[in-house]
Amino acid sequence: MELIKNFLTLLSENEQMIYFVILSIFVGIEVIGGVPTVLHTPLMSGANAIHGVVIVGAIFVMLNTSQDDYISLVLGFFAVLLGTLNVVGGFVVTDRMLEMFKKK
Amino acid sequence: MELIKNFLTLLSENEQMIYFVILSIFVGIEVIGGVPTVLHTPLMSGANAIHGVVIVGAIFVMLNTSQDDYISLVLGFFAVLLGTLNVVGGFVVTDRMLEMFKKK
Amino acid sequence: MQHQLLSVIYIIASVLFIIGLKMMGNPKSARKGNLISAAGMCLAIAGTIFLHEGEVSTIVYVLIFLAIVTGTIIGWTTAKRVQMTKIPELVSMFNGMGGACAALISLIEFNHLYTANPAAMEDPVPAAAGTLICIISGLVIGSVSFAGSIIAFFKLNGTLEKPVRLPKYNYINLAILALVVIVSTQLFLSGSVALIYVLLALSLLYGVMFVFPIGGADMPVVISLLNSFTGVAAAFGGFLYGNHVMLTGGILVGSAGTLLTIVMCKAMNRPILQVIFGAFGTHAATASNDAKGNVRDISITDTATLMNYSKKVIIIPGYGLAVAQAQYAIHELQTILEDHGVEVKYAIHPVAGRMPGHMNVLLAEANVDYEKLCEMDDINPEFPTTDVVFVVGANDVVNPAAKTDPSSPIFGMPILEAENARNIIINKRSMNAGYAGIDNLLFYDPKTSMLFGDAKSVITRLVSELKQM
Amino acid sequence: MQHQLLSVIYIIASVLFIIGLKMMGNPKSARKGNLISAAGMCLAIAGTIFLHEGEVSTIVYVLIFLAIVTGTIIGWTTAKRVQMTKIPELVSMFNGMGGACAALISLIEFNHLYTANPAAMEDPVPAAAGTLICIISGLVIGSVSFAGSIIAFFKLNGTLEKPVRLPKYNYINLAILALVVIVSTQLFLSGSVALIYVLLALSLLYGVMFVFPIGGADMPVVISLLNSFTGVAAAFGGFLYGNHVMLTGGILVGSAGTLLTIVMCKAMNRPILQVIFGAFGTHAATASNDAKGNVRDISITDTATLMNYSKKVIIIPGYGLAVAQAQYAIHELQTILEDHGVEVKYAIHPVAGRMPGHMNVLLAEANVDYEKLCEMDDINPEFPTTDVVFVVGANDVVNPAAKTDPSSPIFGMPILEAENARNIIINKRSMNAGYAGIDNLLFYDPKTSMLFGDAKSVITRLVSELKQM
Ligand SMILES: NC(=O)c1ccc[n+]([C@@H]2O[C@H](COP(=O)([O-])OP(=O)(O)OC[C@H]3O[C@@H](n4cnc5c(N)ncnc54)[C@H](OP(=O)(O)O)[C@@H]3O)[C@@H](O)[C@H]2O)c1
Ligand SMILES: NC(=O)c1ccc[n+]([C@@H]2O[C@H](COP(=O)([O-])OP(=O)(O)OC[C@H]3O[C@@H](n4cnc5c(N)ncnc54)[C@H](OP(=O)(O)O)[C@@H]3O)[C@@H](O)[C@H]2O)c1
Repeated sequence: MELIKNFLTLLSENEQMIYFVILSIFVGIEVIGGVPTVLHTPLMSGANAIHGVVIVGAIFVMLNTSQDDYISLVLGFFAVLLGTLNVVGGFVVTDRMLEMFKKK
Repeated sequence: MELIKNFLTLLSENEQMIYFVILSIFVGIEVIGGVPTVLHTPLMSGANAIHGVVIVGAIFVMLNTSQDDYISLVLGFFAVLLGTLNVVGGFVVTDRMLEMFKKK
Repeated sequence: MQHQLLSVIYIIASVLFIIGLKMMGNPKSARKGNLISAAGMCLAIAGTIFLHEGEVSTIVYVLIFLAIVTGTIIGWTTAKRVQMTKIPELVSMFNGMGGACAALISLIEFNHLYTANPAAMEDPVPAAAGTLICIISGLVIGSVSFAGSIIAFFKLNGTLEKPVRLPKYNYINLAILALVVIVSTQLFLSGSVALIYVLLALSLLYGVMFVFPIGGADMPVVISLLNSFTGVAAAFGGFLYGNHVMLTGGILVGSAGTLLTIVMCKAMNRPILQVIFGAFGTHAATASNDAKGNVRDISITDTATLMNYSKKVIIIPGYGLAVAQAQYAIHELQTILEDHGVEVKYAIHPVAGRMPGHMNVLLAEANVDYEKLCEMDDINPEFPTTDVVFVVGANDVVNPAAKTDPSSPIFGMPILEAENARNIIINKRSMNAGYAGIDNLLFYDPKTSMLFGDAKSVITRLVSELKQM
Repeated sequence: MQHQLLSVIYIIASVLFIIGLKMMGNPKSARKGNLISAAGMCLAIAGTIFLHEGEVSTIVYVLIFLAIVTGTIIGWTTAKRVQMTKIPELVSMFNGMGGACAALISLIEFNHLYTANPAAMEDPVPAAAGTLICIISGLVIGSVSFAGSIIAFFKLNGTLEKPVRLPKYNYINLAILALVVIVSTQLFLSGSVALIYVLLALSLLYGVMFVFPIGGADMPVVISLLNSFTGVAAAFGGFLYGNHVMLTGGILVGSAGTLLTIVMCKAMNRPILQVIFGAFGTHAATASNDAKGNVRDISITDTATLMNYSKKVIIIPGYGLAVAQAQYAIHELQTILEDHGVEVKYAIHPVAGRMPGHMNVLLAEANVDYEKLCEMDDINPEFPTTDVVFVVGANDVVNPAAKTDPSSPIFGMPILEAENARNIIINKRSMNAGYAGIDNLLFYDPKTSMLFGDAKSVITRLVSELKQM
């Protein structure tokens, strides 16, 4: 009983967030509906580039790290680097792929 | 300048709400995508029933109206009545229409 | 605890709305989808009533239940009893009810706001500003939707069949709209109680004037548009109370309804702005039927003979069939022809009639076998091998100008290629034009014979002729 | 002010992501869609850097720019240089980078949390509970995605071609997963710094063990799955900072990626659980080729003659063509045949090869005219009027068992109906089975001739024979 109550409270406190998550999931699903098979690979690759948005978090971490916290700085540096790879590589390779498809 | 600033503040203060609205709009649009023409009328009618959810607001108003505020009570009564018409009539008529289509 | 539970219930109801609407877009799952949305609605309503926190006097509960019970009874019986052909009217009416509900809520809340804090209203504090915006928007949009729907109802009903157009009506409407905006702003700044009634009156007037000039035939599009208006009005109610289920429901219908309106306009090849402000909702004066060549008449007996000795007959039903209520007669015709060994099919154009799916609903009502209804793309290749095409009260959907004449207003709309059949028999009452108000060269085709008369009486007589053969 | 502007920028970026992803689902707008998403990303990154409020030392800025510049250079050149056939590897690698990024963020934030308030960690207050959950989830999912992607990379690369399976590997994996959950809970309750490294190690191990037993051919599906994992990891980052653009981006990819994985599995007629836990990623021992009838060989010269005197040749490319890198050779074959007056087309099966669209990308790389590539449904009716079907390194996609044998694992998959052609020539290196590990009765068809050998060398010799004709 107590557990259910806590759970409900958690849910209703994060109501906005829950709607946000649910709606985003629906958008994600709907947006993909009915893609032709040929586009599966570019779509996968494009989606791959989009989750590179995690780089925003990495930048944010670095901006909030103090100058003498070396470990965090080093880790953060690599996080930003890897995130950039994900983003840039992802979009460029998707573009190349789609360019091939376009060719008449 | 001041205006822009106020506007930005307004936007960022209602950030959650804005995401909610945008995502809902996308869901609404995506969900309809590619409906066959025959279903336009039932879909219109079904959507019509759904906006009857405004009845929730009418009920809410009544529940918060004090017993001696006659005007509000009367208006509220009609609001609930009309809302119910919208909801019940909408769903029932949609169901009837779709029943016709099903028939083999 | 109750409050939290209610939040969760609202979340579930919202998800049910989305899933239901999604399923309604697919013929196979449509009916289930409608029920799922309805379940969401019941959940939301029950939750709102039973999980309310705080003191509520019994009289309020009694009133609420009375309203719901009355509404359910009226709504249910009307919906169950109405003829299938009257559905657009009914949808329009129910839509108006929703709009009125939203407007009433705004009225009440305005009064609450005012009585709660009359002084603050003189200079509405920013805190109340959002509330005030929601109230005003809900009132305006709800009233427009209500008044517009009622007019649409009467137009479909036949009471207001002829579109009434004041001179320069577009400017007049624009002026009224401007007034609405001005009064709204004034109300927002002053919070005067009197003004809100002025605003209400103006909004209602605008709703009336908005729909008045539009031809009855365009009503399905208008209703779809007003439908999304009511959705937006409901969403403003949601903002007002921070109520998420009203928000999802309202916005969903608002956006889905807008898209649906556009899609409907596309299907009949008319830009939406033309429908609203537009030129040809009123049919232009009857197209001149001179000099196009000669029209050949055919008698009922000849028609019956021709059909009787055919191998394959395709029936193309249109708006006239609906007007004449000839769906049962045409089913009889089909049966008797089949008894005489003739293959009969129906060719259904997606926008035949005056609402999408009009013909399907109509013929389904008369128990025509669903398998006999062929969609345009499937049946078009069959016309060249068809002996007789029988066009009943249809006009635009078989007009070859859509393919051949780039200057025609229906140019580009896909049509049923009746002109490819060996014989074409067209039943209508006169040489008058159809919805698009344009002449139809098919009538002058050497293969075409015209069978003038009201669809129902003509078909009934055809059937009795055939019975004697 | 800066903060508000950033919120607005994030909103815009989120909308661009959605629109971009939507457009990517349509061949016509796909490329533009990708650019739109990229624009959203640039906006989000630039906003994050330039609209940050608060003191930041120069060294941090320098480090960030250094990282971005380096990453851009490496990412850009790798992506530009890579061979088209290596794309799945590359996507896998980039995906791993994203996962690693998420895991690193979690590590740093955990340290921050710990140094900020070491005492509180002993008994994490509810306020920090949410943060801790996000950190732990991000770490676990990010690491699994990273490790899994790297293994997938090596598998596609050929380094780890043979799937390595410990006995009862499914149970071992389950045990590791259980350990991950236990350690996570422990970490949540204790906040011990040592434990987080244990958790990191375990998660990496799980990622490795998860992908290891899966056959190289199933990697596209696995990558798509890991792709959505990384999306979820990014979303947890978003929760951690209450950052909406990370949330939309992450959740969008999480849900779209999951659906895409399912759709991909459907297209090749394999349930997703079978791919992950599954039986036939490893090809069953080479199918027995006894007693099925006789196989007829054909020489290169005979093949060249047959093709030269045909009116219409259809080429069915498959995985073997990709392995042999024979795309340029096949284009040459097409050109020379066309010079000799033979009509040549390619029949593309949707899941030919090892990733969706594999054949399109491959042949596009070799400059084959896009119009020559026919989709399955369009070309299937043409086989009966085709003189020679040339099957190059394809197997499952022409296996008639998919239509005739309900017990076959590929039963129900639509196939290219090569068996209807007048002559069928099949080029592969042996009688070995293809991806699904099953025998192909088409090889024993009386109309079929086998042309054994590596695709590239066989086609090259064919071309030189044809040149002399
Ligand atoms: N389906 C939709 O959603 C929708 C919505 C709005 C508009 N529209 C438009 O409506 C049109 C539909 O085409 P349609 O071919 O079905 O109809 P139509 O072009 O409007 O033609 C109907 C014809 O029926 C005849 N008619 C009327 N009453 C009759 C009666 N009692 N007995 C026999 N004939 C009668 C009329 O000619 P007489 O007067 O000479 O008898 C008229 O020419 C299209 O232009 C379409 O774009 C469709
Ligand atoms: N497209 C996708 O997204 C995807 C993803 C995962 C799995 N799959 C699956 O992959 C299969 C695709 O069918 P498919 O017909 O393209 O391929 P396949 O059934 O795997 O057959 C490929 C054939 O190519 C031959 N081959 C290999 N190397 C060769 C070389 N160097 N020269 C000539 N031949 C060579 C092999 O036979 P030898 O060894 O005798 O030469 C093999 O039988 C389907 O089962 C599909 O479900 C597809």
